[in-house]
Amino acid sequence: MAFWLNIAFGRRLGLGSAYVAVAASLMAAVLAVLVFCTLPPGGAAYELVPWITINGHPITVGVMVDSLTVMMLLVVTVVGTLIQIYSIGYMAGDVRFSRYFAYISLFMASMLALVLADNLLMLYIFWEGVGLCSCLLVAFWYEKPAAAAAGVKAFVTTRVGDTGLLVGILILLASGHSLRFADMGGLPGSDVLMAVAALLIFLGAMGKSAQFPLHVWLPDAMEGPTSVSALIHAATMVAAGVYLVARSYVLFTAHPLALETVAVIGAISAVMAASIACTANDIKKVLAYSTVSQLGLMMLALGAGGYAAGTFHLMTHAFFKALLFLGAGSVIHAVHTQDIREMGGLIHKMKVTGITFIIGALALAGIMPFAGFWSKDEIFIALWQGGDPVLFGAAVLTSFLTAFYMARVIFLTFLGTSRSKAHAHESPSVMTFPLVVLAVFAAGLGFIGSPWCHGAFQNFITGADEEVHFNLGMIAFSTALSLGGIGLAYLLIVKGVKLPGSDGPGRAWFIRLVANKYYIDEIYEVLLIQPFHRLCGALMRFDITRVDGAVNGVAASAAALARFVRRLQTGRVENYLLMQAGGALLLLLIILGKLCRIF
Amino acid sequence: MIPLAHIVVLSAFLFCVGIYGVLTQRNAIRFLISVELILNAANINLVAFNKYLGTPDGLGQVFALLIIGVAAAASVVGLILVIAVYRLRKSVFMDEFNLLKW
Amino acid sequence: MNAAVFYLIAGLIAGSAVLSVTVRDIFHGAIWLALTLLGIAFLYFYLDAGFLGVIQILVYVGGIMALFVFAIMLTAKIGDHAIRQVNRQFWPGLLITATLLAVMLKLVMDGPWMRVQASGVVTDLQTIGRSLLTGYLLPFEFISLLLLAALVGAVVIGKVKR
Amino acid sequence: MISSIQFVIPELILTCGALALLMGGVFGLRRKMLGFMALFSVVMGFLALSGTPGAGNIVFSGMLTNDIFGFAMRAFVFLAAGLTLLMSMGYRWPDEEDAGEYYFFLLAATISMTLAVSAGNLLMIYLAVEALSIISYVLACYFKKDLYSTEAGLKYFLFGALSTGIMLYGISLVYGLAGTLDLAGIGARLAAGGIHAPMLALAGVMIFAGLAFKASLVPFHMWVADVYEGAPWPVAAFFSIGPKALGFALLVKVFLGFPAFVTSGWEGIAVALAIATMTLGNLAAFHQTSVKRLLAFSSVAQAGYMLAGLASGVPGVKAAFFYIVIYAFMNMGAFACAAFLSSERADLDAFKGLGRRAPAGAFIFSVFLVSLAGLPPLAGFLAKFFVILCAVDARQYVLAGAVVANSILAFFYYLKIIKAMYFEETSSVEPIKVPLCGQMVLVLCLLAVVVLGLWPQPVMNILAVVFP
Amino acid sequence: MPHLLTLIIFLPLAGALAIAMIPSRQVQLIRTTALIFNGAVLAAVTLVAVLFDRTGAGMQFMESQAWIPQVSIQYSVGVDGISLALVFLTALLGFLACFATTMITKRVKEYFLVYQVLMTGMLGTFLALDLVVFYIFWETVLIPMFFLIGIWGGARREYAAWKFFFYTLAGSVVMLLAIVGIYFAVAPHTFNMMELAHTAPLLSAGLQGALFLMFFFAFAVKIPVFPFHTWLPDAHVEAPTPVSVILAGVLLKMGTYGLFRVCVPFFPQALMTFAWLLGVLGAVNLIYGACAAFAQTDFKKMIAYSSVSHMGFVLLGVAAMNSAGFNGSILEMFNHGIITGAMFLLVGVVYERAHTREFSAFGGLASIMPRYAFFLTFMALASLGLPGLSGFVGEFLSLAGIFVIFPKLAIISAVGLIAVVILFLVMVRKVLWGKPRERILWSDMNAGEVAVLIPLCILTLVVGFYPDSILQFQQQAVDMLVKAL
Repeated sequence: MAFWLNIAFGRRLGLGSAYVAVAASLMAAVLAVLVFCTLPPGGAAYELVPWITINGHPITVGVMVDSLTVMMLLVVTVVGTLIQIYSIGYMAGDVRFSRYFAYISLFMASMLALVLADNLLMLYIFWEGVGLCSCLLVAFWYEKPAAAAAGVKAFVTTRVGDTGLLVGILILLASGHSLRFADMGGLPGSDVLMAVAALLIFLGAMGKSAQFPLHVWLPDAMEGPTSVSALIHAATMVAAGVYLVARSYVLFTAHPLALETVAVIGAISAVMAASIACTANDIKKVLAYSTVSQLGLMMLALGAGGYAAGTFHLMTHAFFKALLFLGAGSVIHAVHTQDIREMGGLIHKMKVTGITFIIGALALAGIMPFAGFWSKDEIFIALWQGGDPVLFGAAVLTSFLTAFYMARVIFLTFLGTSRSKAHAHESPSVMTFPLVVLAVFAAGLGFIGSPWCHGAFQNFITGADEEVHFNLGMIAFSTALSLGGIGLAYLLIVKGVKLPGSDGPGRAWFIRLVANKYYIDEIYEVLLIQPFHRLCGALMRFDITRVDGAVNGVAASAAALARFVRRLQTGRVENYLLMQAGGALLLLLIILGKLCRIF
Repeated sequence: MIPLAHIVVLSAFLFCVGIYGVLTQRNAIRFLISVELILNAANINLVAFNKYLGTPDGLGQVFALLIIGVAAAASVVGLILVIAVYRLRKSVFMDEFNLLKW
Repeated sequence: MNAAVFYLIAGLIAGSAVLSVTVRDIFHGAIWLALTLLGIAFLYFYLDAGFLGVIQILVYVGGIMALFVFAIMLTAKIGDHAIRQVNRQFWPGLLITATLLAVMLKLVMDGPWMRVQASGVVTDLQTIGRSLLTGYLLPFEFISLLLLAALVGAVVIGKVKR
Repeated sequence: MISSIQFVIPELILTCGALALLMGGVFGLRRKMLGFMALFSVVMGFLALSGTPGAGNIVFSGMLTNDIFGFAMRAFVFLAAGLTLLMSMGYRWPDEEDAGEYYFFLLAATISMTLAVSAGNLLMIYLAVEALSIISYVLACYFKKDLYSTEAGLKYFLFGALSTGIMLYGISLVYGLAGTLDLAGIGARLAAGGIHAPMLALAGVMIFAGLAFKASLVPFHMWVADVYEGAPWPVAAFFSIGPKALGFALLVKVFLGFPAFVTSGWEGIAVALAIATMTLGNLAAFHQTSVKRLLAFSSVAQAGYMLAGLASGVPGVKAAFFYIVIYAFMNMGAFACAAFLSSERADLDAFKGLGRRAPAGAFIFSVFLVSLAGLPPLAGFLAKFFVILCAVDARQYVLAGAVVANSILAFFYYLKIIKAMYFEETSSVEPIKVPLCGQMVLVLCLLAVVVLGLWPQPVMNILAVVFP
Repeated sequence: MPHLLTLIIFLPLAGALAIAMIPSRQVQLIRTTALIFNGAVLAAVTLVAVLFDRTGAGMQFMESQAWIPQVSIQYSVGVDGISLALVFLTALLGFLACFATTMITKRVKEYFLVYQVLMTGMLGTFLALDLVVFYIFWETVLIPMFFLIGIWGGARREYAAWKFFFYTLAGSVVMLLAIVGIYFAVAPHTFNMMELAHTAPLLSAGLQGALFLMFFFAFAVKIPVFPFHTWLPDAHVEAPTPVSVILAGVLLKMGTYGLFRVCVPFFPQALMTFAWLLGVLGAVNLIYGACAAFAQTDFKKMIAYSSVSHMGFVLLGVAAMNSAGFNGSILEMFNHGIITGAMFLLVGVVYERAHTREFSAFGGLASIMPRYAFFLTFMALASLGLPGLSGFVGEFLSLAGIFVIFPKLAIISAVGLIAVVILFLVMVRKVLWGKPRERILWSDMNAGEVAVLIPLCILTLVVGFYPDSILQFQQQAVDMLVKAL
């Protein structure tokens, strides 16, 4: 099948130069579109090569294509291609320009393979592959200690989640089940073990999708080039977690507990990250927390049963968040700072960037008719139908906060007066072109899921054939919500209105808590990292003093004994004679004793 | 006649006196004296057994005779060794010869 | 009567033997040893081993004792009473000896030899002579080699090159 | 009578050789010439040995026994004597003094040993052992103006005189118990039963003490290091293989030849002594810096392994003698290497950098040491392996464990020498030359150690005949 | 080729003889000779692999010759799927390490002499089919290694050499006892491994247990298994680079190979009894090794401890007692040989330039040594078990195997794997990332150094992507082992 060509292209040609990489991913995109056009109803699966046999279970390298796959393929290839184009400008002049594209190509290849994999093990393999690329790209400017540390943190933290995924796979394997997604429907539903497996798989997804409490790596990962953040940490890789849950959805739906966990974790992440985003001053950090929050929203949707809503939001989010990141990158490129307090009024200097960024922000905030609106609307509906008021409330709160912080960013960055000393200028067209394209998608993509298109997306993704109707109440409600958030931001930022009681001591601690990201990093530092360091140090000392000490002790005691025995040889012959006579006598006594049955 | 055992008791006593001398005396010549006692104790045994057991070919006495010869040879070599050491160190006390040790 | 003679001889042997290893003066010790050896010669006579008794007197009392006296003369200052004769392991040595003696006496008294009485066989000189040249020819010959070796050894060690 | 004379033709040849050497010494022949004479008579004696009448005859009224064991052991004694002579000829003696007497003593000692191993009578055993001892005292004292050598001679004498005295007393008791000293007669008497067992045990222990002294078993080993260290290298080498093998041969002859001797009360004694011997020997060698002393204690430890074989039943005897044969080659080789590459009483420092100064010599020395330690594929490994095999077969697991544990200990000090030779450097780089006779003995031993390690069949076949 | 295996075993020895003939001044000739002989070995092993019948479970290329018939010792060699991979590994690493021997400048002749003897010992160990012969080759390795560490090693070389020697010797003498024990335990008495595989499992459980533990101790020291591992850091650190490669790459495998050749087929019952012990020790090894490695400040010591960690997987695989576990275990042996061998080569590369191995001396090497950075990162990723590289396959199979039997252990190990990940990433960060220190003017890897690493990288990739390339050789043998259980 032609998809493997994608991988082959990505890997092989990546090392050359950016153009090769772009060409390869463009080709992949074209192929993806082709696939989309030729997709047989219900999807297709192709088993290619036997890989290994585990206790009699053959694992094959295979490809599985269905609507979900195709959607991801399109997202990955299109966004990937655009971002690579953008990168040509963004990374220009970097000493490791070509290596950057090599990594990116490797990432693209892994990501595509991940999406195409037909079983969990294959998925896991490329899952780690994208993790690696993420790590390498985050630490791309490894001279910066922060970047290096962030790279390690990104890999290790996701690896914690991956361990869960690995164990989940092991459970499935050990209980004799197939790892193929296609066969997952036939798993016994009531089995507790399967619920555990599902939860563990979700743990993997949590790591990759930066869900609470494994979200800590994502904000740090902003140390990487912004284009990387856009591609990996906004559009594609972080969505892989959502994809994984969606992919093995049958496993979750069989177990309410698993599904609820997904929803709850999603809700916590969504609200928490959104609140942090409101206080962050680094433009990329804001976007990063926003990503966490939006991913939480997707998880929430999936957990509440909104399969189509979740995946829809995944797709729209990929476009508008990539747009936002690229826009932010463009801004950073221009003003050489990431602190939104040092920006302002940039829309005058950077028209294209500004407008596209605002489009993206509106999409994210969920303003009609931009893409985000439609997908978020779907989520609201799904949650409403799910019937859990707490979860719905969480989504609402998230949505409100989203609108607030996006508005805050825009007000501070693009509107108002310039606070930056740097001479800002518009980015080259190689960077603005992708922005425009993405803005088009961000603006228009929502329609495929809207009632105007008769819910084309939903039907495509679920394979069902249902008409989607306007839910006017919900539209009004969510629009009001978003506008409320924007309004609040306007009041607070532009007008400088102080919230009543915001100075009070009761609120201060709350704001401090939020501003410090709920101290989660610090808690990890105290609870995990320091104990680990201490444990390692202790083990090393234990190794030297006890384990090795025991060994050397044996040797030393043998040596001491030998020293003693050597001293027996006094050199005085009368001692020898005494030994001899005494020894003989002893021998005699022993023998006589034995004869007389004394011993 | 007295029982054989009484003669063996005598020889055993002599043997032990010899051992005592070997173990407790410093003087190398006294050591030689003690060894002579041990050899003579064995000889007494041999002669007595010969007499009491009545070996027709006189083994005990023949052996004793040979031992007297051997004892002479051993004494000669022993004494000459004592003298050789004495020549170098002007001492005949065994506990002073401990160049070779450990 | 016979028994009394034996105990007399035995007392002589035992007493002088003890003295030979205990007296302070090594020279006196040698004298006591000579007396012991003489007593043993008497014992041989008592045990109908006259030839052996004669040889004992000739070789030991005459030969070996002379050697001892020479050696003592060569090495020790006579009458040097100040020098300690007993080494530092006197007590352990005595203990071992005493234990050994006790064990041996017990074994001998318990053993088969309490009841054995002298046989009528008398080993006369002819028997010894015949044995030495027939059955015990090889030892008899071999001892000459031994003596030669000892002699050569004594010469080798003893001779001092001017 | 004729057959008796025929039987001792090898010894007679040696006697003639010994006397000729004495004469040669008197007439001032060079040491080298005398060495060839001695070697010649040993070779002739060895050849004559093959012409001695077949097993079975009564020899010298039972003073000697003409059996296959005795025959094999005599051959072994000749071999040991030959190797010692070769080594002596290669050795750098300080002067020409007493050369004739030296070789005379070696041949006389050889005669004593051959008679001892074929003796059929305790009387003969005693005489032979005593003769060997007296000769050994003189040999140890060979450097008569040397403080160490004379001390060694005297110590050897003091220790040996007591040992043989005790043994003699034991023999006299055996005479009293059995009425005869003929080994076969004693055997018959023992088999008939009725012998007072405690008294027999007393006699047994006393005889054992005398033989164990020769075989240098704990606690009768104390003399070994001091005597070896004081004695000249070739003499020490001779002591370490000849008298030791003799001690074992006689132990087998007296104690294992007549199982009644050791039926009651002796269980476990040999095992305990074997363990004690190897352990104490190895521990004492552990910190040695004097190479000769180190090798001396090593030879004590090796005696422990041999005794371990003897303590492991009938197949173990075969293993023990296989060990003894291999040991003769490797120990002789080790002593010879040390002798040629260093000086009397050299310590480890003298071996530093020998890997440079005498590459071949150092390599061969290492081979011997490694073989002594028991590393495959050298003969020393097979020897130890067979001993362990027999020990396990005899269900002496503790013994087998002790053997392997000790081989670890032993590696330490053997490797110490190798380390000194290869790891450490010295300022001196002048090469060390080994004389031709020395090279011969080294190559002979090396070949034996390597070839027998890979192809032990010759020795095993002989042993299969000796111990059917 | 009737005597192909014998040829393989003794070819290095012939090389040693040839080298012995060359005067010690002709360093280049000596080097070339050694290389030629090791290359010939590699070629011969490759030939064996090509001719190897992958569908056969039993021994192939067998040669048998009575050696000491009195105790039924045979010179018997053969190769099956389990040993083939290791023999190939030995030949490959032997050749590459020989090629990489450029830093040895003193006593070159002696170096290659003992090196060749070492090769014979290692190859013989993997090919021997008679326990005594196995033991002989096993022990043959000791002395050359002692020399290699003790003469050409680092600052504490003597201590390390002693420790290595005595520790492993202690293990192997216990094995000797066990060998003798098993000889007498089975009827008919035999040392032949093929026969023992049939007769030894019939022994009583107690006897099996005792012999199993004795063998296991011997192998545990060599592997090394906690708490018998402390010789390893010292030996690895002090040894010169090519020797470290051999030590980590091949010598440790002798222990694990022993488990497969002896413990598993001979004592199935005991294995069942003690599988938990193996599993627990494996997990302990894994985590303990990683943690101890993490705390090291010495680059080489860290790699050494990480070997301990990796060996944990091998143990886990054995403890699994199923096809996945065994396959994973054997594959992990092979992979570890390749990866850690490469790691030690890489440590050697910087050590030659920096003359120190302290992490504090490095940093930012990625900027000045890009090629080095590539290889180090690549191998670090392989070490930490990145899927797609060979390390992962072995680890995953081991875990999959052990999960069936001891799920808790598998989970603990999987979690412990995080420590391994941290370990290697932090290593990469310390060495490669960050700002380069001043005054560092080290040249990047030269062509020779790259040439050594490239085959290892290729193997890592190939096995990672297509594990069957190795697995197909061992599958039949493993199936037979599992069936016998």
